[in-house]
Amino acid sequence: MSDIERAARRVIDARLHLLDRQVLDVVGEPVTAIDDLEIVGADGEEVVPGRTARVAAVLAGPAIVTRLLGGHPPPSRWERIEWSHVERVGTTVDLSVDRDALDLDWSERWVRDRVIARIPGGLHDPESD
Amino acid sequence: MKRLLGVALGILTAIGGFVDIGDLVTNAVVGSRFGLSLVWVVVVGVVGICLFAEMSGRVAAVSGRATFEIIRERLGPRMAGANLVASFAINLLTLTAEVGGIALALHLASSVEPRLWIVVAAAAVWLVLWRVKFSIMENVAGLLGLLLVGFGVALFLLGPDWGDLLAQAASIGQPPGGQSMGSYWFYAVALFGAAMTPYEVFFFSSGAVEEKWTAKDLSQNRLNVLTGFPLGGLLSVAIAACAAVVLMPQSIEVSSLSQIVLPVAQAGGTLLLAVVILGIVAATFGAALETALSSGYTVAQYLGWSWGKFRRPAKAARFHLTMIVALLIAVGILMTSVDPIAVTEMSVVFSAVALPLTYVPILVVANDPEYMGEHVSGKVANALGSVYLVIVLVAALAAIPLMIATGAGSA
Amino acid sequence: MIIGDLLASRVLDHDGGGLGHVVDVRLALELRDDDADPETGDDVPLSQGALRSDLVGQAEVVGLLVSPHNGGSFLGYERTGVRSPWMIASLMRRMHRGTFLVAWEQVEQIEEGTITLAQGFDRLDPSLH
Amino acid sequence: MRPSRDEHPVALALLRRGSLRLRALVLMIVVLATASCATATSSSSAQESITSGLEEARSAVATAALVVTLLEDDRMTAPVADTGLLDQIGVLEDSSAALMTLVPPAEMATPLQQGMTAVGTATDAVVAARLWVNGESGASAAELLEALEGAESEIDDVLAEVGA
Repeated sequence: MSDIERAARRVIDARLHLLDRQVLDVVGEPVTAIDDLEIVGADGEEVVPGRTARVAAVLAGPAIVTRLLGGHPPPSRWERIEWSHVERVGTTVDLSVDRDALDLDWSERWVRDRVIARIPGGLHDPESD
Repeated sequence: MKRLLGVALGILTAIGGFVDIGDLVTNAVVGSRFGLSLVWVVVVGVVGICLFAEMSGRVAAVSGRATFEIIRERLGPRMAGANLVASFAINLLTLTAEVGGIALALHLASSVEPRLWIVVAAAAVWLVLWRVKFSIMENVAGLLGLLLVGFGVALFLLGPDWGDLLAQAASIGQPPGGQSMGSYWFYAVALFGAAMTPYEVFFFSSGAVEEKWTAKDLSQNRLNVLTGFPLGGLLSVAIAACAAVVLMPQSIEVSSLSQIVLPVAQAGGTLLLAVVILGIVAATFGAALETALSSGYTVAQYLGWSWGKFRRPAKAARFHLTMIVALLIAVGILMTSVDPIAVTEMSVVFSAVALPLTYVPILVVANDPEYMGEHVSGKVANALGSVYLVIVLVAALAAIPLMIATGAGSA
Repeated sequence: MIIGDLLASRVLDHDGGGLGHVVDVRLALELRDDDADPETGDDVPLSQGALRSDLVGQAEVVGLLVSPHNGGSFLGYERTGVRSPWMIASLMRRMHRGTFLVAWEQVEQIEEGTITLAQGFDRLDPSLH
Repeated sequence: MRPSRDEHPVALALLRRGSLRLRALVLMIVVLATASCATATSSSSAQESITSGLEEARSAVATAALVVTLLEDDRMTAPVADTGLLDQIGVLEDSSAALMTLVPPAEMATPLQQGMTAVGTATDAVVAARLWVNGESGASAAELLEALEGAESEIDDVLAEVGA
């Protein structure tokens, strides 16, 4: 039996409480919505039915295809946030890292660097005046 | 004193922000064809939008989650995705109609080619989105939109037979001679859609997050909604009444913005006309801002991107890019010289069709103590909410069949 | 494996009899000590207030929720005590009557789209409270 | 304008393969499409089309008369009046196009001809009004209003004949 059972724990349902929720980074900036969760066996190997399994990562991006249309994009294309980065679970899921440290935010950075930051005023703080 | 000013400002903004090109056109068309016999729909629509906006504002303020995040959480990615596609398309139609409306109003004031104004209007909208502080944007557009009160003034100056107007308003379900029952109900749905456009809710709830509402704001905004929207509804009725008094007796059917202002000119001359045209420019400009923002809000919230005008554009890059793309598409559509009035009529009908997909999740989450704590909906809100659930569903189901059967109200 | 693979899978008993579909995956969150007090007061944004948000560690799979009817969305009604607005709440309850929880230990086999339970599995109460 | 079953290979293919409900749906769509394409050939719908085209034209003339009156009374500015009349010229174009593309049954041919003439008169009157608004015409407001009124009653006559 697992350690969690003996420690304080909170029971939730994945779809009800995690999937499709907003992920915020350490300073509260939005990162993504949770598209799916990866689960692995006790030592990180493939899940064996009936044996201990745990959530390994929050998935975003192409992994949504499974829930939208069925089918399975190859794991190499999943955009992952390790579960160890997850700090809090509430109506949002809060991370302990900055979003710039995550691989999966590349499209935001790309649009920012290639488009938005190049338009005059793109760095202007609208609340400052 | 400062508090009082804040409340007044909020209410005034809500009045001015309620009327957009959809309300203007639909009310004038309805007034010229059906007199005031559809006023009851405006009443139903205003109560509905009050209820709906109050719920979504409360959910956003208490949970910090804006409407489209909630829609995805509750409906799942598939149904929420379908809602996103529909809402985005309708939003785009409405944005197109609003930008076209600004151009038409400026054309009215200047006779300069509307195509030129389309580009100017879209550029101005973008500049405000890019640069101006949220609260300033909201207040200026709302206050100038208040000039539409000119329609109310015009109605009094026209000195209509009030008894006759009241009798018209009381003839629910009885279109005046020569108008078919099918068209009557088609326009009933259109008016309902114009009052309860989903973008108002996306904008309202996201605005609550943008402005980081506190418990204090919550009660103040309830007050704003509950007084501002009904007063905005009165503006809508005034527009319809002006058309009913001046245009209906001459069997003028409204098909353009220039006809909507004729009663105002007749009643108040060039001065009042100028005031109202300025009001139309402001109201459509404000609504163009709201719809452009809503297109960004919906996509960003569904996908979990960072969004919001309170962030620097570079901190919400994809959100800003979405709005730019939406504006460019709107300009593109208008450049095909499609009639903005026709686009408007389409957008209000489809608003009614898509409404349930946005309404149901909000109704549900407003009752969830995990999100709302002590602020869950009360008994009255739920009873009314359930009544409106039925109305919203009926309107959504009836819209398309009515549109086909009546040739979009032309029969 | 991802949660999306499990959701909507058909569930069979040991002898191949159909039981329904997976509608959710139950997780146990390890709770860590939480010192942070939620901020309260009139001038603090409400969203930073008293909403439940837990400091979490690992998330372990404890079971599957199986509905005899369909794999559709619950709108969050089924496993909580919320009963309003009445119209939607009762509809959702009716749609998912008969839902049960099966412990992860009693899951025998997972194939694409089909999950088989162990002989003599227990139907557990699905509610979260 | 007269789609027949063999002009809808896709629909037919669907009919052969689809479920009962789908078949009913496809059939309904085909029937609706056929019905809407066939409108102009029946007498009552030709009457409807003529009537609605003429009513639009009458609304345009009435609007133009109101615009001229308001401008004459200094209750309106020239740019607003110009835009207003331009919009109505557009309406008249549409209604004339609607009438011109009709294929009426024999007994409707004469009223349709008269209708098109009436819309032509109306267009002339509104165009004249717009010239006046832009200071390009020596006519007086009274003359313009008279012309518009004449156009309106011409339309009314045709409407009466069509039996609206």
